[in-house]
Amino acid sequence: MGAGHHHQLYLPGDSVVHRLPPQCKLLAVFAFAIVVVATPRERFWAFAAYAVLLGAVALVARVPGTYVLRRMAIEVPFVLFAFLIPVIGLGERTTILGMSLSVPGLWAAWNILAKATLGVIASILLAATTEPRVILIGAQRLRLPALLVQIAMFMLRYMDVIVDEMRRMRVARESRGFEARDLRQVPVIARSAGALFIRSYERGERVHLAMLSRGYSGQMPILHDISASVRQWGIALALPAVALAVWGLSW
Amino acid sequence: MHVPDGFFNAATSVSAGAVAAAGVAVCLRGARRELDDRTAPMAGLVAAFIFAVQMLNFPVAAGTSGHLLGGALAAILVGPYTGVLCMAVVLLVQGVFFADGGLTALGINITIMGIVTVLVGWGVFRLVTRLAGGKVALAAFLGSLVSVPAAALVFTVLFWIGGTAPIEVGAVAAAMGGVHVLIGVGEAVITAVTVSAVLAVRPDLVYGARGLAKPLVLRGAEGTSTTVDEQPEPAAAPGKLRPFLLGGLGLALVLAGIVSFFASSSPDGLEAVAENKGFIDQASDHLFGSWALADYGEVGGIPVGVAGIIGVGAVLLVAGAVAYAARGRAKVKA
Amino acid sequence: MGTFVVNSLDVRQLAYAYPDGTQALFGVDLSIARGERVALLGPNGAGKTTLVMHLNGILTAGHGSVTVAGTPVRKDTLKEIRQRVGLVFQDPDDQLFMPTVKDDVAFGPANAGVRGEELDRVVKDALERVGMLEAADRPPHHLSFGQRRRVAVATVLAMAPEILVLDEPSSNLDPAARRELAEILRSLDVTVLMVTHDLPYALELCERSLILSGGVIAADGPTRELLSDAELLAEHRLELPYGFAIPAV
Amino acid sequence: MGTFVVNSLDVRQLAYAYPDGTQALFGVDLSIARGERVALLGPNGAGKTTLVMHLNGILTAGHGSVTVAGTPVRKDTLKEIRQRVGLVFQDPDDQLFMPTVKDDVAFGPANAGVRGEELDRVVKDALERVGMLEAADRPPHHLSFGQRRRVAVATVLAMAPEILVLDEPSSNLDPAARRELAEILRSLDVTVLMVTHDLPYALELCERSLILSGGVIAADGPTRELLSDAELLAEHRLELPYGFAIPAV
Ligand SMILES: Nc1ncnc2c1ncn2[C@@H]1O[C@H](COP(=O)(O)OP(=O)(O)OP(=O)(O)O)[C@@H](O)[C@H]1O
Ligand SMILES: Nc1ncnc2c1ncn2[C@@H]1O[C@H](COP(=O)(O)OP(=O)(O)OP(=O)(O)O)[C@@H](O)[C@H]1O
Ligand SMILES: [Mg+2]
Ligand SMILES: [Mg+2]
Repeated sequence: MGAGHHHQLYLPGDSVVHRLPPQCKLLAVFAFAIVVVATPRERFWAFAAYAVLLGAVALVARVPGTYVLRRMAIEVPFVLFAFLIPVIGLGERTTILGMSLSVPGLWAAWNILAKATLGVIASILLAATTEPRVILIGAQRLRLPALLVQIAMFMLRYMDVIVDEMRRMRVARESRGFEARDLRQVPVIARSAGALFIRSYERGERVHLAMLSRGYSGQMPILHDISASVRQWGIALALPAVALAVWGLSW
Repeated sequence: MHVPDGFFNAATSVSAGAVAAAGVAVCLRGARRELDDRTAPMAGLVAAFIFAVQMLNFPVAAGTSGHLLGGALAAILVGPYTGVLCMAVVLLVQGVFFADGGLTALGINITIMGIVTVLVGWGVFRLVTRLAGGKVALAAFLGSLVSVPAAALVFTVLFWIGGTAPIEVGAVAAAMGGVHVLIGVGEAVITAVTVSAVLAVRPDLVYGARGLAKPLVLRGAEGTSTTVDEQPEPAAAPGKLRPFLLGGLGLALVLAGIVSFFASSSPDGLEAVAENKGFIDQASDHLFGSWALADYGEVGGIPVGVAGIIGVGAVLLVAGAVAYAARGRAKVKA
Repeated sequence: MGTFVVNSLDVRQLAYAYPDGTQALFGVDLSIARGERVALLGPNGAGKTTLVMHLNGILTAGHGSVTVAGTPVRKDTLKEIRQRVGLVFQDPDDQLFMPTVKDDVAFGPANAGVRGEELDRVVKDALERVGMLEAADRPPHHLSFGQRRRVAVATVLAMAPEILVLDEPSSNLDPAARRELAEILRSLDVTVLMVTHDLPYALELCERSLILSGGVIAADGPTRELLSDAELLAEHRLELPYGFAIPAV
Repeated sequence: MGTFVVNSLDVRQLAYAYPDGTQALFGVDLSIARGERVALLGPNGAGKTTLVMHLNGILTAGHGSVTVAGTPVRKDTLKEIRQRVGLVFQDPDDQLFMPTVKDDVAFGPANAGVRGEELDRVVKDALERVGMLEAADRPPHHLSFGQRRRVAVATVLAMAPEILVLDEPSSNLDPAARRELAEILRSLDVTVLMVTHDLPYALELCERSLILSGGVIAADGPTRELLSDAELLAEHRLELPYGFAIPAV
């Protein structure tokens, strides 16, 4: 289970993009996604322009292309699905490379591929330049209900706790001569998996109580100032603004 | 099942967004009753656990993959309101941090994987616990077993109506349904095992089974013991069944309403109509035709836009009614 | 007009059972006056940690009451209570949760409204006291056990509580750190309740001791007296270590 | 034909850095003969735990080598090594993972092929030795810290290892349990390496001590001698506790 890989989501750095307050970036990414989705699928060059925009952001933030590509694996199921649509799709058909394909299906496939890919890259860039905790603080600033932010905060923490407890349990097992070689060992893993839930919970609960005993009241204290200047809003919103301009120019 | 950007047309996305927002709003209200500062971390853990569980993927025919959903588990462990919030948080985090599920498809994802699974899972769970008298593990098993194919079905119907790809609904339904019945079995086993494990050592943590604690004993200086039978804070009992059935019914109605409303916007159907009427060109030239958030020039803006607004209004009305009903109940109880 | 003295801690008939049904406390009674330093001794599983968790409302009384500086511990007073009572947990892993040591120490004061330079100063000061200033920017879970214990102490010192409750603070500390902690505790003008299995340490630091055994208070008196009563000690699985003799006054 | 004596533990030039870049060991050399009981002393953060984790291959040498009873610690020898070396972790939570105490203690011997009644006997015996038989059916994470520490010791005793490595085993134990542990260790015919901050305990149990400081061995000799050298001790943040005097032989 890759529950712990949010550590690798964030690429530490000191670029303009990294330094932008999280609420600006969040809003920018959402707005950008909406513009992309609202673009009619026939406007090929608009999609090209969006891609160039994201490329520019990645360049400024010094996020390597290989990193973005690797993380795009999340999209694979839908890419496969998109490739199937023309084959199983209905409507008028055409023949490409000897295959009979549905024309509306091809359009649909292109539509999904283009928009999903742009959306995925935008999210990847956001996560690569902003620490998860900080994103949540930004979301809190954007008035996401406090309860949701709190649950998300705990969720992130628990992902650590679960991974950490899993590691402890694995080390403990191995140091007492256990090797997960074949299926006969599944019951052992299953039994300790039951304990994992309770263990993680109880450790997390104790930590939560420790937080309460140091005055925690449901909101993380702001240790580092994250209020955004007009200039920072300007920089962040440049992305969706340019995208919007492209959208406007594209007819 | 995480829907990416561009998968559904705008009208469906916006309507589902409204349903999701209304649902989450209702649950934020309701969760205050289920959640104290002690159970907040439980909600976080359940979210993290569901996140992990959702990473187990199974290939589905047609090239997509399905995975465990976890809505029923969430509802049983932390209660249905908080359960929906957990699912919403999981989907939000997946969308924003992991690029799993499109940001503009968040509404659809929350509606299908959060609200539908929790409502169905919790509804069945409560029905079974009531009918079969306290067999929590069995109820958990059945609740999650039913919740998964139900979500798959809703997905299929929504895709048929508002999907951006013209495919045969029957085939998709069969593939999705079939695989998700299997996934449902897997999920049912995991849910039942987890719930029983928690029940065995921390019964207080299972929302769906709140209630019992032994009396305390006091020991005096000379070895005397007295038993005190007072319970400090009676833990909130699980909510009544009816609000959830009502809520489920309401949601079904709303979805059905939206669904039939936009049935005509399914590409093939509408295209036929449009061609007959010869208003495709007209529509794409029309000012609002291009204004619409629609993906489709050929769908045209006005009908979708206006329908969207009406749909959203309807959703808000129904959601408001549900919230009111739930609140009324809480008051009566208090 | 006599002065009206409020005890720092007042526990009455406290009983508690864990959710799985294990009852840990069976009616605990104790009072600690302002400024006292008291050791809480007792065998493993006696209920010491359970008792201590009630003192700032982390666990809530199943039966009986806990009063801190005149304020009863209740849902609505919790916030205030937790500002007054600083609790160092037995397991430092339960205490540390922020991404860096510095942020972790800052957490408490920041919740109390301390900001900016003042906050930096408080954090630096607390870390300096426990000798962990160099680790300020490291993640707490990458420290050695003893280092984590020190940071855990610093997180509580930074909150400047009136009442300091420590659950085996000296375990896993190296001997010099153990002495330094004693010096810190002696230098502070606060009420201290310290759980420990280290009887010489209790004698060194605390005038008075309580023995908790089987979930009730079994003895309460001057540390020196209790530690001289070999029979009493043996009854509760306590004994003076090899090579140790109670120093003459 | 002279007998060929194999040391229980041989560590040569061991260096190790954690993944985040912190180097903890800078070339450690040590040998421990069969049947010796050795104490490993040193300040917090010295690298004791890191060293100990190498002895059964939980961490693998960045540089240098570890040899256990003549077998080098390598990927392909790990299974054998772990049967020979029993490790009690500094944090009992790192050690216990099964749903009940009984299962946890049974885990090691069961992996070694012990079954049925024999297994029950081994488990019962180990739990009895640490005084935790009553808790056999409880979940380990619902025990008090000291109780967990005892169960952790039992899990290792049940495996009957040739070499016993203990990371601060006496911390959080009540005084009687601390003495009982000493008795257990003395009664076993095994090689013991024990990390501790409790110098009197080291003196009581171990003829020989090592001081690890700053990631290297700073001193190695008879415990009595090392503990008499106040200057050496002070250099490495060690000191004899209040009220303790080295007993005459
Ligand atoms: N989370 C828990 N669930 C159930 N029982 C528990 C839990 N924690 C502790 N107990 C039980 O409650 C009793 C008192 O435990 P407590 O932790 O208070 O002991 P303690 O005096 O602090 O012991 P130690 O010196 O070992 O730390 C013990 O019998 C223990 O097994
Ligand atoms: N997981 C880790 N990642 C990075 N650095 C670590 C990690 N664990 C320990 N260290 C560092 O390695 C050094 C040695 O740590 P180690 O745990 O071996 O010390 P120790 O001698 O056992 O101390 P203690 O007496 O406090 O238990 C310390 O500086 C510590 O901060
Ligand atoms: Mg304790
Ligand atoms: Mg250590």
